[in-house]
Amino acid sequence: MSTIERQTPPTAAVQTPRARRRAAPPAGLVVASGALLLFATALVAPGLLATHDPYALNLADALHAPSPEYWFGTDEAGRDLYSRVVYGTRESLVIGLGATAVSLTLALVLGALAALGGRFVAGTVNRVIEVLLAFPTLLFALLLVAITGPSALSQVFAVGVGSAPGYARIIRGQILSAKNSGYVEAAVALGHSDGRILRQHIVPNAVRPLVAIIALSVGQSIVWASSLSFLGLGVAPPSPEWGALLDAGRVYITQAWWLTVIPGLVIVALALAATTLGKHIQNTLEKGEK
Amino acid sequence: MTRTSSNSPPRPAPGTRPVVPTLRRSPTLTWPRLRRIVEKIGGAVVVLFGAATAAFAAQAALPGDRATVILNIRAGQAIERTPAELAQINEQYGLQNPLVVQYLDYIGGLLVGDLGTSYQQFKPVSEVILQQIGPTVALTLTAVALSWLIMIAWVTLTAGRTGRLAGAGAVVDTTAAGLPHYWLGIILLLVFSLGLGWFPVISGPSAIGIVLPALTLAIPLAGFMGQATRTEFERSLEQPFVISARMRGMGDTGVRLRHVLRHSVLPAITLSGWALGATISGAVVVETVFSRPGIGKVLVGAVNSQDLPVVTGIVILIAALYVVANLLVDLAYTLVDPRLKSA
Amino acid sequence: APASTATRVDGGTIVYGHQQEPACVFGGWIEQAYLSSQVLDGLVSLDENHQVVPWLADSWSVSDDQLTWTFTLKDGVTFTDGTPLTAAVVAYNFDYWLAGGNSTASVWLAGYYASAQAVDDRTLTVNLSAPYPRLADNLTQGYFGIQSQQALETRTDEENCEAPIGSGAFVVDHWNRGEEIVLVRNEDYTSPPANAKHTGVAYVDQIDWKFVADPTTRAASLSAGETDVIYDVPAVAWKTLESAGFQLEKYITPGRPQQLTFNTSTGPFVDEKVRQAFAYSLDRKSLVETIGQGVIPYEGNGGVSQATPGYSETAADLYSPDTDTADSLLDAAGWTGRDADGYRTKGGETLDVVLPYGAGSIVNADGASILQGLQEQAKATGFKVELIPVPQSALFAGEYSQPDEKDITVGYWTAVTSGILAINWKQGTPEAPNYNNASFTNYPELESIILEANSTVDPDAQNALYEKAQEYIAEHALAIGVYDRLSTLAVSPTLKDVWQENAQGGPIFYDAYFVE
Amino acid sequence: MTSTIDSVHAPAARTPTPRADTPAPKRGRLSVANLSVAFRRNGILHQVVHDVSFCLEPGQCVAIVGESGSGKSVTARSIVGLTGKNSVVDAQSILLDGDDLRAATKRQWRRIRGRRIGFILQDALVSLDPLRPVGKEIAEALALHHWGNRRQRAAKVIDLLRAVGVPAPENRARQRPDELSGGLRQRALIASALALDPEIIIADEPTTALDVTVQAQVLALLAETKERGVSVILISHDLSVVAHLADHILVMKGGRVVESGSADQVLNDPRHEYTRSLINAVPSELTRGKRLGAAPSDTATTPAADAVAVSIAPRPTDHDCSGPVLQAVDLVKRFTTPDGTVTTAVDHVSFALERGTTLGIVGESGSGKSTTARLALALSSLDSGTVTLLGQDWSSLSEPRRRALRREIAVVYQDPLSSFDPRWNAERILLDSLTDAAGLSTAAKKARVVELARQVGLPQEILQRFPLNLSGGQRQRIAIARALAPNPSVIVLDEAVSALDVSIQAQILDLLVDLQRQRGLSYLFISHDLGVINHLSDQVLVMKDGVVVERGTPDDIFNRPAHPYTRELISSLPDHPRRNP
Ligand SMILES: Nc1ncnc2c1ncn2[C@@H]1O[C@H](COP(=O)(O)OP(=O)(O)OP(=O)(O)O)[C@@H](O)[C@H]1O
Ligand SMILES: Nc1ncnc2c1ncn2[C@@H]1O[C@H](COP(=O)(O)OP(=O)(O)OP(=O)(O)O)[C@@H](O)[C@H]1O
Ligand SMILES: [Mg+2]
Ligand SMILES: [Mg+2]
Repeated sequence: MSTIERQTPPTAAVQTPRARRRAAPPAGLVVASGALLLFATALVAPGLLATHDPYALNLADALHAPSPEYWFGTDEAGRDLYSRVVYGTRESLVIGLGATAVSLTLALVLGALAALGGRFVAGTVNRVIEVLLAFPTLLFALLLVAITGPSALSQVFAVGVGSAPGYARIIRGQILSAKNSGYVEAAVALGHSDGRILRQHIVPNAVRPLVAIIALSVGQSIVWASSLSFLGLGVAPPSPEWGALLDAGRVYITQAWWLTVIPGLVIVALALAATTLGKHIQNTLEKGEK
Repeated sequence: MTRTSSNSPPRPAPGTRPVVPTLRRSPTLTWPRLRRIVEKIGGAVVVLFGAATAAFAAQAALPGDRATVILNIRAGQAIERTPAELAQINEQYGLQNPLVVQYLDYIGGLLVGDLGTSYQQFKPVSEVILQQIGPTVALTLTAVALSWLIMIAWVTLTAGRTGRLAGAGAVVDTTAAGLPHYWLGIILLLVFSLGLGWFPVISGPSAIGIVLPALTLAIPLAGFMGQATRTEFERSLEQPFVISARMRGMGDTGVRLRHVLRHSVLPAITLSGWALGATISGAVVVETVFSRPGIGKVLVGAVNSQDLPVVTGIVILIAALYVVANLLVDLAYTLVDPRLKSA
Repeated sequence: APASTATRVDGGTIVYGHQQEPACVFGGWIEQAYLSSQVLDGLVSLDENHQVVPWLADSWSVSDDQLTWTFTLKDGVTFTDGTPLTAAVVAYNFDYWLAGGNSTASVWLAGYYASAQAVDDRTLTVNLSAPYPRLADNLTQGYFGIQSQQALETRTDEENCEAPIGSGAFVVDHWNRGEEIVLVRNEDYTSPPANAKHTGVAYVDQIDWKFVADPTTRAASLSAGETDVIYDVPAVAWKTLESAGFQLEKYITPGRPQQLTFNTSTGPFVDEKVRQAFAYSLDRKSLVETIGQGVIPYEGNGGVSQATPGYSETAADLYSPDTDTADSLLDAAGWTGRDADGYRTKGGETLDVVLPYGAGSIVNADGASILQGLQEQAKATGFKVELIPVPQSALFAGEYSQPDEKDITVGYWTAVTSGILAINWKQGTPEAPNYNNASFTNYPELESIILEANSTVDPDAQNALYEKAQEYIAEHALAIGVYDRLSTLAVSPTLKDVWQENAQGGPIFYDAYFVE
Repeated sequence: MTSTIDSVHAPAARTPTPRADTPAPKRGRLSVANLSVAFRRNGILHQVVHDVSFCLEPGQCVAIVGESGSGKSVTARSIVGLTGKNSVVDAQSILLDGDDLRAATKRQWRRIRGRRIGFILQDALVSLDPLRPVGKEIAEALALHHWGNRRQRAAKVIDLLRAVGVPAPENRARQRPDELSGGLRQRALIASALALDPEIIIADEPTTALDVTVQAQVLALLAETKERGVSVILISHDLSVVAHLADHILVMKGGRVVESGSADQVLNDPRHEYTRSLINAVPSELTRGKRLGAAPSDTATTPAADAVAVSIAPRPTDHDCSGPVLQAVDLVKRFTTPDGTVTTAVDHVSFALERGTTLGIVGESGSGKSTTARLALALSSLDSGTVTLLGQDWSSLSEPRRRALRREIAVVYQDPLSSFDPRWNAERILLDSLTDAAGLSTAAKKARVVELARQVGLPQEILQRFPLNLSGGQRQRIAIARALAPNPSVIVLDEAVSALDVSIQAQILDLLVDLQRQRGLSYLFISHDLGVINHLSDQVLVMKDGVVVERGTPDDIFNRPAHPYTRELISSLPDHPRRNP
């Protein structure tokens, strides 16, 4: 467990990387990886996992509780919830990954300018980041959806842009700390050019913690996007995007709990799996291993 | 084994600044301090102004004709309007003017403290906001306070333990952080209001009614803060000064509460500041689920009805909250870590 | 339970859970009409049998040329600001509505209304420019509540928005925005409508008109005893509440039902066969009944709802599900190809149908589910229906209001009479465009039937003409119905005599009282 | 517990008023028999302390010396039961005045810690809570054992601080550790350990990282404590520190006691070879020009001189040979703190470094040594003055124009870890530093890297490791190899050996001397350790508050110090144990 690892001075004399590799990975990681594998399958080939047509109406079996036939139950029009969740994976993950990509790209540009730009540029960009932080994300989403109409794309941008300024700050901090680090000074002392130092040291070291952030952000983005669905800013029906499923099931919560509870658990499971993996990656990187 | 960090001299605890062992205290120079205050205020003004401008610009980009929206909302119909109908509205709100003029008018009004008049409620925006801000601020503050209680209790109980408890600690943090607000809200409502009858279903602005809405916001926030705090907490638990407290005969709970906790809350303070500022997004969901009055619902309503003065007014308010939250964070920082005062 | 077994207690506060919070108490939106009718009295009211009965007007008559209406007002009515109700005040209200004071009221009167004059304090004449036999019926709607002239003239817009001054059974005490409007009893009330169950002041002291947007919360609040009445009972909660002893009221709104109007000016639905094929490809009835849990009534008629006088069964029953007919109609219309996904094609073009809808505003959650069901059913015959949820701001800003933006328009329009057909199907001209005609096409034949009906004084003859108009709409598949808009109430067993007014289904609390 | 102890440390409930400090009766006998400690990692037990036994008589001092990682701290901490989780402690007996501590419950432990055994942790500078005033920390020790009331505790804190020699204790008590100098912090820590007048004080490396002057004060303080009858366990890797105080010395290596005896015997007549090498490894004036380390037969650590000679010939002297390689004239550097205070960190400093020689800079912490180094390296801008490198103007150039000359001057820092990109393994770090090898093929470059590693005494396998997985000595060698890679004329070494323990420090110093001899390198060598400076330097600068207060040969400086500050420095040097030939 982590506590034991932390107590151990990370020196070669005590623990060789090889020894660590041989040690069994923590159970949490195994479960998380398994879950992510399932999600990946649903993303690439939902047909493999689904048991029904996710769109087919079956009015006779409306609001059927979970059963061997319908694993997650059915919705008000008799559609199989399990198959809908499986088919909804793609859109949900695309939103999660897309929003992450948007926010990190934006954050990288802003963060780099704020950390590396000249006095004026850095000052201006810092102010822009401040303003973006102060501007309510929800309002941005509302306005964006009002302009472009509800769609996966507008969710991607709403969530992506909304979370960008926070990440931009993190990245700015990372770049600054890399810029002021001993190894950059050592590189300057060796006479390396600015471009080379930027390429070889600052960028990779500033980007490194992002690997973990990406994993965390994917889960958070999906949660966020599903909140937009709740506010009616979600993707167009009859898409089984998870947030849309949750929102649609909400009306039936007292009679058909599964319509709300199961998609909610799926979202939480994904967020948990992604975070677990992200943390593991972060820990691994922190230990200086490849 | 060779010496690693154990005795490289001025290597302070993580997150602290290098130690400069001079005894010279900085004299209280008024000018730099004054300059810092001026800079802070200037920064706040820029943020408010930027947010107002961004809100104005974004709404100017909204599709459709604002006069049509105003009329359609008043009638509950979505149809085209005749020029005569539109002219009257345009005249009334100055919507026929070029955007630049409208913008300058707006900013001019702001400078004298006039946020404009709501298109739909016919009353000054400042009044619209003042009426709704109370419950929202109460909700947020309660939520932040609750999240601290939950987080501190949980982290102190589980961080740095071995075995099951340690694993459960982190998993619960992560799960809590990943809970969507509306989902959590509905579940809480069903279980505690409807099922157990402990809390009212319609929360309203009452004191007892604030519990579930605040919990809905607090649990994910506690999860987030817990994640950040736990890392620091476990790091601090290993710090020499903690061991030195144990050497003095301090028990485990004492060590955790008196020494370690204080060292691990800085990231959580940052998150709380962010949470105070970013209230609205969570609040609107919670306000809807629990039928509470509040600024979030007003914002959504105003955006839907393109009630531009209200939207912009709320944005300025939120930006102001954000600025205040940041000041509070700065203050809390120096309270928790007095070393930051001179920075 | 019969009132005799329970004792009435005087006073008390009714906590009412409503769904949506309007910006003002008085206005042109149905949410406002519901509120207005607590605070403002109308000239006339509608009883259970759809008969117009006296309210502020004791009696009325129409001139033989149908162009002059004379109303005699009740004596001794005063507004809550102390000013008396006079014919001049009522005349002022008419002009106020048309001058922008109430856009919906003005839509109902525009084209017919010429002027209103006070003959004496109690006698009002309304002059029309064209015969309008259903004028009195229309005046029963909440949009036509009479306000104090002094209040309208001397108070600010804000005050009149938040607490209009009428002569109604209740007075707006205060409005906690985002939460509730508190209405208190008008202690001097003398003017209940003729269809009320008692006279004098209201039984209860106060109404807390709360806004509880979430349907689940609303239903839960009633079960938990936090509210005494709720509006818009979710279909799924219907049975549960009923078996728990709550009294459920269902009012099918007359007027236009929730229907689909085809854009016949451009796109695939220019061809009547394609429209009919679409209608045949759907099993609207089972869909509505399943998703509506047997609570939401199916409506086949695309013109008016089953609660509207002059409703045509024939029009409603015209298209029963028949995929074979749908297929052959499409084949005949030239949509013979199929693309990879099974959608019909013609000349390489997919049979693509754009269906935008006002999500959360015009179409609620149940409605959205039903539309998704329709989409899936139409897919079987090869229609590719693109559902586009339009956010409220975009919708009201006029997005998807143009003919080239959509193929189907969804929507309802509450009305007292089949006269709504005129609003929806009147011809548009360049000078006077009719943006309410969602087919974007003029049907002169249809219009003439409707206009004739509008001006026919004899109710039976009038209804026959309205039915003919609906049949025209159905035969040519200009619009098809889906379900009827409902106004529902669930009432606590301790509260008696809450009823729904008959013009628009709003709750009436004047007669309501608590029992022990 | 014995009655004697009870009478001294009566529970607060009975005697709430603390007693005045009177010399305590003899107490504090500790005997440890066959102590073994293991840590559990990934389910496997790693034994780090093997069968350690010793006996501490009341009022005596037992010293434990040994190289880093030899188990000194673990031994000490097992006496107070704080080896941490995952540890397995096994002992025949650990007796404190007759009570076996192995059986102590949590509650009993809390009563023992702080009250009967005071512990001064190894990481002295970070062993006080940085967020709280030191007075509170000391008072906490009192409060935990229910000593007196708040007011009495406050007074006692002042007394304690005064007793350990803190000037103006009323003010100091209100300051946080970061507002105090290292020496004051160390004293405050000692005060908190002494607060309850414990029978035994365990001081784990109490002087590491302290300036010589401060070190002397702290040792004096411990000696005085011992005088008062308190038993002391003193832990150090530095025999000269121990020599001062110890009655009995244990020498540990690899978790075992390799030698144990009276201080006299161990210092003057060491039996074990390891003890001898420890004593020899301490650099001083006596060692100048001599090897500190073991015989050169130890090929793994010290490169064979001939191999080096073959691989890289001494640099051809392509630059003007006559002048100094690095010259600084009137360097001034000022810093403005955020609150507006201006510090002159370097104040008109001048020096000249001659080819093939070492210029030592010595001075207390904050005297401007590192800043001077950074100015010499042109890593920091000058406020005035000039730096000349190989006769060429250096400080006034723009950075791009400086780059060509950069490979002539290299740097080695105290903390190599932070100067390595954590993503790179040793090989990559060294490859990156071959700035003069642009034309070479990758294979040739790799061969040179292997060669460099060999020169600094590192086996090839090490090159694949990441900095975090290297030991401190190995890291410092990589840092030196990196400095050597571009074949520079000058190397600036800023506290390059201060973080290493004596035996490793000795290896590195030997290496530096070898390299200088072979390649004609010039060193600008910065240290606060007078012994190291004396051992290595040809010329010495003494700095204080940014000013050079004295300069000269080591002989002049150490034997005939002119400036009072230098004199103070020299006099605080601990007695050096006799060197064994
Ligand atoms: N908590 C722990 N868990 C695992 N191993 C530990 C722990 N503490 C110490 N060790 C190991 O025990 C050995 C002895 O450590 P110890 O701290 O006693 O050395 P030391 O002699 O005090 O060295 P130094 O001079 O560096 O302080 C080392 O190999 C160290 O890695
Ligand atoms: N970047 C900086 N900003 C402000 N002050 C600085 C900076 N760098 C150094 N100083 C100040 O300059 C003075 C000299 O610092 P320097 O690091 O050169 O001392 P030093 O002799 O190397 O000390 P040590 O032995 O602790 O390393 C100190 O008072 C320090 O606080
Ligand atoms: Mg140690
Ligand atoms: Mg230094």
